[in-house]
Amino acid sequence: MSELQDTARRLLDEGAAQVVIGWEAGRRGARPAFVTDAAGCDRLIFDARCVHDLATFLNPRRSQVADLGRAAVVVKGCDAKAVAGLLREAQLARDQVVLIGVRCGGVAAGPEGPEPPALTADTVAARCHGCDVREPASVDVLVGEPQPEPPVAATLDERVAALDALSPAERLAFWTTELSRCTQCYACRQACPLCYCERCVVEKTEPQWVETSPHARGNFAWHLTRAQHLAGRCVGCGECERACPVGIPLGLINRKLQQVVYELYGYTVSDDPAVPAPIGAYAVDDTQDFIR
Amino acid sequence: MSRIGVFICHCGENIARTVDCGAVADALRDHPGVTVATDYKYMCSDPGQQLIKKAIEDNALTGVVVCACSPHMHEKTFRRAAAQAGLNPFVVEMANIREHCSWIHDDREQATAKAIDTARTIVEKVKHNRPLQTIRIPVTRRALVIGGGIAGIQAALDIADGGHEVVLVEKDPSIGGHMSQLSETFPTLDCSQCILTPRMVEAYQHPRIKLYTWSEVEKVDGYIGNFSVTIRKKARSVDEDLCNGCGDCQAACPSRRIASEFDAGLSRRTAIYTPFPQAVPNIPVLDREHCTLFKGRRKGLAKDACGTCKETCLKGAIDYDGEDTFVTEEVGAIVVATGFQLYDIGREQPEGLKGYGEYGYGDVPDVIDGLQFERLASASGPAGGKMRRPSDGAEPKTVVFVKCVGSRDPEKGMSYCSKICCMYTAKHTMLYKHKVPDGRAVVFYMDIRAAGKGYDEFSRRAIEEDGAEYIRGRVSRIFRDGDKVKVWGYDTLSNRQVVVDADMVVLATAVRPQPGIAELAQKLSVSYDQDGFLNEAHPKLRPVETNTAGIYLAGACQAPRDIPESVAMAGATAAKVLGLFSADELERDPSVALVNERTCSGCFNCERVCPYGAIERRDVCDMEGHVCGHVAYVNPGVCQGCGTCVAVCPSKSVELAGFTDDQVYAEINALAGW
Amino acid sequence: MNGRAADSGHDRAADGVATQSAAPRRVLLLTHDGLATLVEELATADAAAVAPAWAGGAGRAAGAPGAPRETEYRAVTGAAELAFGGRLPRLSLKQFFLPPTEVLFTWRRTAGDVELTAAPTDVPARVVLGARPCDAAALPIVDRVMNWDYADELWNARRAATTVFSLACGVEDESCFCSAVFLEPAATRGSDGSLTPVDGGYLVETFSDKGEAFVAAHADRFAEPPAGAAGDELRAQAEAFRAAARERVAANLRLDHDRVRDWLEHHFDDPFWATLGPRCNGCGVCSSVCPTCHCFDIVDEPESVGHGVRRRNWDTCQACVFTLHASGHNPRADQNARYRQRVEHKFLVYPTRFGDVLCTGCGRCSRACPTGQDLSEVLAAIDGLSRSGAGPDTGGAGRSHGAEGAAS
Amino acid sequence: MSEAAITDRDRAIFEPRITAFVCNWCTYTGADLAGTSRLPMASNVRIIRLPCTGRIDHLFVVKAFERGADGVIVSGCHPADCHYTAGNYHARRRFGVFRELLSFLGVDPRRLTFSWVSASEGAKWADVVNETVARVRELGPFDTYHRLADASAADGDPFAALEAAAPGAAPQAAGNDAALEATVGRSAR
Repeated sequence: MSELQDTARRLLDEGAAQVVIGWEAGRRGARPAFVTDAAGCDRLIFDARCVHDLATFLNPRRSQVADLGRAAVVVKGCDAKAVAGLLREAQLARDQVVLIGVRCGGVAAGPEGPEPPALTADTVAARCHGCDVREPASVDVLVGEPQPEPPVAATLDERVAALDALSPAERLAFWTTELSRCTQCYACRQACPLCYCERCVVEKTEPQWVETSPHARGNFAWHLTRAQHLAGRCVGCGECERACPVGIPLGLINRKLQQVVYELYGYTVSDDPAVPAPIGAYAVDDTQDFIR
Repeated sequence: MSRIGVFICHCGENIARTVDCGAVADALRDHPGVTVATDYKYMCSDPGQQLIKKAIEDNALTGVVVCACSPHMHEKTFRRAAAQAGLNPFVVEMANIREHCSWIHDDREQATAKAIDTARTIVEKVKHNRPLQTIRIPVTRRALVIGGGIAGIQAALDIADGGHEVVLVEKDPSIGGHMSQLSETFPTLDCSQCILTPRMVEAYQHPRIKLYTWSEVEKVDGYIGNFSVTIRKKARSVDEDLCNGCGDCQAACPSRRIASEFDAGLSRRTAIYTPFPQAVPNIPVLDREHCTLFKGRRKGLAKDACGTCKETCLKGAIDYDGEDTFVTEEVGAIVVATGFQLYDIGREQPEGLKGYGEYGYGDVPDVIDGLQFERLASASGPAGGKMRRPSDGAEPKTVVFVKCVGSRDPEKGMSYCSKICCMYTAKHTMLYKHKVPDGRAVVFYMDIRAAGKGYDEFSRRAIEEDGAEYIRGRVSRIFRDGDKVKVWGYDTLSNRQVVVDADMVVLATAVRPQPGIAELAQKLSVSYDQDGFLNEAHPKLRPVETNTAGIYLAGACQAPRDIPESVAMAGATAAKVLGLFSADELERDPSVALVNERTCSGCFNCERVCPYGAIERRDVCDMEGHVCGHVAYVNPGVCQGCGTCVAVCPSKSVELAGFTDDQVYAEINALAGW
Repeated sequence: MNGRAADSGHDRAADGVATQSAAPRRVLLLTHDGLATLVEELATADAAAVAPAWAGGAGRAAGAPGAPRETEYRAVTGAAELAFGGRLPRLSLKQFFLPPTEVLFTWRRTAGDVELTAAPTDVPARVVLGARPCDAAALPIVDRVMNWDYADELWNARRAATTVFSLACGVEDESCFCSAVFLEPAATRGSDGSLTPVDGGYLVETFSDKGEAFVAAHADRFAEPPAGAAGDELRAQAEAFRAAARERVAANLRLDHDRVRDWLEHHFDDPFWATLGPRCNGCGVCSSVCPTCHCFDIVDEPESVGHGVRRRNWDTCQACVFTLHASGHNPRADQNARYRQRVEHKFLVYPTRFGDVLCTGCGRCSRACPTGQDLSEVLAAIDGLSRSGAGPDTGGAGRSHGAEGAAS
Repeated sequence: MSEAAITDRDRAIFEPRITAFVCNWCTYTGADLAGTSRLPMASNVRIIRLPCTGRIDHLFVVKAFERGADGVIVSGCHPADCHYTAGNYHARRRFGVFRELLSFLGVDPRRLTFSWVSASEGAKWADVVNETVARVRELGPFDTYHRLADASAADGDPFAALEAAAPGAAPQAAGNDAALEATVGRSAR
């Protein structure tokens, strides 16, 4: 902890950054913090409650964050993947940001609680299962002790498999029920580190491809589009699902697409910006057994 | 408010037989935004077109839908007609109710229903069609040709003769390329230099050809019609204007032990040199790598170690202090004719190739490659055209020729066929037998590929008249054995091992693209295949064009090519270039992509997928003028209108004119509740 | 003005004294069994019953690990679904009066003419059982907006058709602050009747004709409370429950509304706002879950050529596009301005016009915020700033970001 | 409400509606050839012409279903034949993913046909059309999707939903609890 705070303090003192984006303990639990002075660094924490993907705040369109000046951001492995995504897609230049990597032993499902919960198969976030970047590379500073493997959670894959086992009609019924609750508040989009568009496609009115009315038809169009746009980009941080006020299991859709791009194109989202995304690239011998 | 005219064609009976055209007209008349809907026997006929023109004028139509045959058949016709009536041709669309309806359905009711749907769909589309103007791009009517081999020379001459200036860039001291090294050419056995030299001189003296030898392309900016090319003129150390090519400097130069590139290492040259007597231009270059003076300077000697050539030169043309210089040329088209190199199969192998150490090439002096044999056989060659082997200058009595060395060998070499080896090996055996009538010419081959006019006859002649011994099989090992070169091979026809005690071995090594081709391709944003050959735009229909508009391919940079093919390609590229230069402006179909810079997020998915490199990055500046972001810009001169960028734009900030989201949405919407 | 009718005289006095529960017209007893039967018979009858029920959803419905399952208001068909005494429902009652999306009218174009069909306003009678007092209280607060310069038929029709019985609240957690916005855990504002847990069931009180009518229509399910000591005992239990809750919530937040309003009025450009915006995702979850946020968007959706539907959908001032002009100019340029808008609308703009606040202290926005923005914390900070009389140059300026820093 | 329930509707009167998105250079021309060769085929397909499969957005498919299509065809040039050299390769990747996504959300992939039909394959186009029509006829109308908007004519208002008793309306929200315990198991994170 003090290592993290000292690093933050040093970066601010040296002027390497004007704001450190990390986590603090709020009344209801951990939450993002924006520290602009050395004193404030004491507030910085990192524990199992620090679930937020802070890469979200690097979206160049978040001017209220940019106004704070050059940022140093604390990143877990999954956050580092999101940063790589922003670099890959020219939303950020590497020299614009200082990355403080934290060694991560997994986080809880949510930030709530006065104390970090002990990580068990029941409390650990599903996204931590099979995490391949527990120690973010390509950061400027790496802090914290090496962490143990997180406990094996109820894996998303099992739940995806359960849905795959249903008939299309059953899946349609399942998702109709889930998506009927959607109010198209777009909290999922706003919480996503890679949904950075200047103008989201749902906000394009000529023509209005995606109906903004939260009836099941509009909701299907929205969630199909959100997922398709994230295919091969989603880092699986799970923020969309956590942000959803009506509990739609978006993680299932994202996980499914992660499986698909891996099975079809052998691609897994990398924290190396040099690795190109699968959509926008192609191989002459790509699978096409679905094409007649 | 749209005022659309719908014109239903009977196409005689072709449509009317199965589609109730009257019913279609009635249905469309009630469709929102339709002002007139009429049917007629032959819309494409003159009266039919008159009918449409009159309707446009009488009703001030804002759009026209012709329900008839395929747009591929008559779209141009009707757009032209509409234009004559003062309507923008791009608000005219066709609904295909013949090929896609009347000709494939018998049920009149179903066919008519489908025809109505199709018409409605297109009407809805046309409501969103915008008038478009043909794109005109100014064209700089000058061409750049990269590479001064036979292909480059031919392309340059054809374009220059066509009346346009050509900039010809050659990396070597002289133009001529590989062809100048050859002794005779198949299938006619005429002297290579005799036919090439005049062309070289013609190019050199041509009033419209600007020649840069000892130069390379450094940078290429711009796009079709408007390229700006930076050329690096390597320091020649000899003033091209002062030098008269007397050759005194070469005679005087003390360092004389440098392997001659022109003679493929079989002879020696001086440090200041012209590669060969007929060099064009006949102006030497100073090889600073091997020059005593420059070696000294590199060592940091206080005083120059040599200076003989400068002292010798009466014209004072020698300049030791000249550096590389850069010139920029504005051109409208580029022909790439960088040619090939032979696969150097020696032990040292770059880029992870395995090579063929077992063939002793590079170790055994009497094991040579095809180009070296050309020099041996050439009258202007190191042996004056007499058949002498490199090691001891003795006349080889038995010569083994091995074909497909490195070709058609995915394991160790190239998977492709180098194409020219069958013919030149046959030629080699003939040249040899003509010089050494009592000698043996033994050829190891996999297949004999002699397609081409007079080619098979030629190779048969080598076997039947000149008595070359062809053995079908591979060679496993070649090694020195006393003053002999032992060749272990296998005859797969008689299924036995063959051992030949040869005096000399000639390897037909694979044809490969020039080194540095990848770098050049990147400068030109032209794609290349896994072997490094540059990609043509379409293997059948656009064989000499590339995906970058305005850049064309001639000769062996695209694939192994022999002389006639290279010359033919050169002529083809010239025809393309002259076509492009036939007007000051290039006209292009206006259905190109356009970026909405206000909503573009600058993720550049479009850039990643554009097959034509039409996407450029543009800075966005804040009010103080500081760059605060980047957006995509589509160069309308380069865009071909495929729309792939539109589909990958997450925020739908790219539109493709003629197929906008509005138009497609309207079409889909029109199908609701059919 | 059906809507207003439901607000049976509970408008808080302008003097800023917290609204107390009104005197009940009738006091009855509803046993657990009675409730179960009532729910079932309502389900079979035309009048549907909405009540807090265990939330559906495969997503992160369960909230924090180990936390009790979330609940939602929904039409219930059996007692098993009831989640009385469960957590605060995910969304407020708002959705039953201002649905996330609703049809305003459909249009169909016939040769030369356009035919409009307005959405029906004949809403069938319905009852809400066990509404949280903070949700019930939101209805009369929004009534004012919906009947201010224009009477919103759809809202009013749903209000008129609905009888609301609230359930005395035991207080959810530290984010509750109803007592700081003129309410209390057992507030009866906006309720036609109320339920308060007692041994064996609920003490039922009615406050309006609708409430009266409902208990009359289902008289068999309600019993007169026992006379004498037993009855007093029940009343005592109810009062004890209310008192305990009142005490629990009072600790969470105290506000001087006049001072807060004054500070907001004079600190539009205060640096304080720049300490809140950076954390905000601009997702508007706060508005979605808020019982009093009522902004909507109107869209036309084509169904085919010449045929379509005009709909009204929830909107939020937290979204960038909410104020984006066609020109590209956006008067609320960043999240600082947008978060300020939310606070000012609730605690300055609405109060100035209606002498009240646009907030019932349910705390949903604090609980639902993915980035831990905490309204009660922000209000406390503003209260502190107003107390310290901090001018625009202090109060969080250049200090550590986040309300805490600003408040310290 | 399951699709099976709906497809009980008498198939004899069900004529599938298929929307086809095809590229201009190969499939559209192939369809022209089918015409000039007078190859009879089902009349249930409506063609929308685009320059290249690379231009075809997943939203086209979604909108087609929204507007009443029972099936969709996406067809273009064979690999290496693309008029624009790579548009079909990019489309192949995007639709490779989107097909899986649709299927995961419950759209039966048999309602989608992807095909390469070259300008010389008029007969193949006829086959693609006839097979797709037959397959979709077998699956029945896609009313479950077409009705999604009415489904929440409920408008998120459970009362209305009770009346409409339409699929997906809020009252069924509890439904997924059961569905979930049964299928997806543990409560999600």
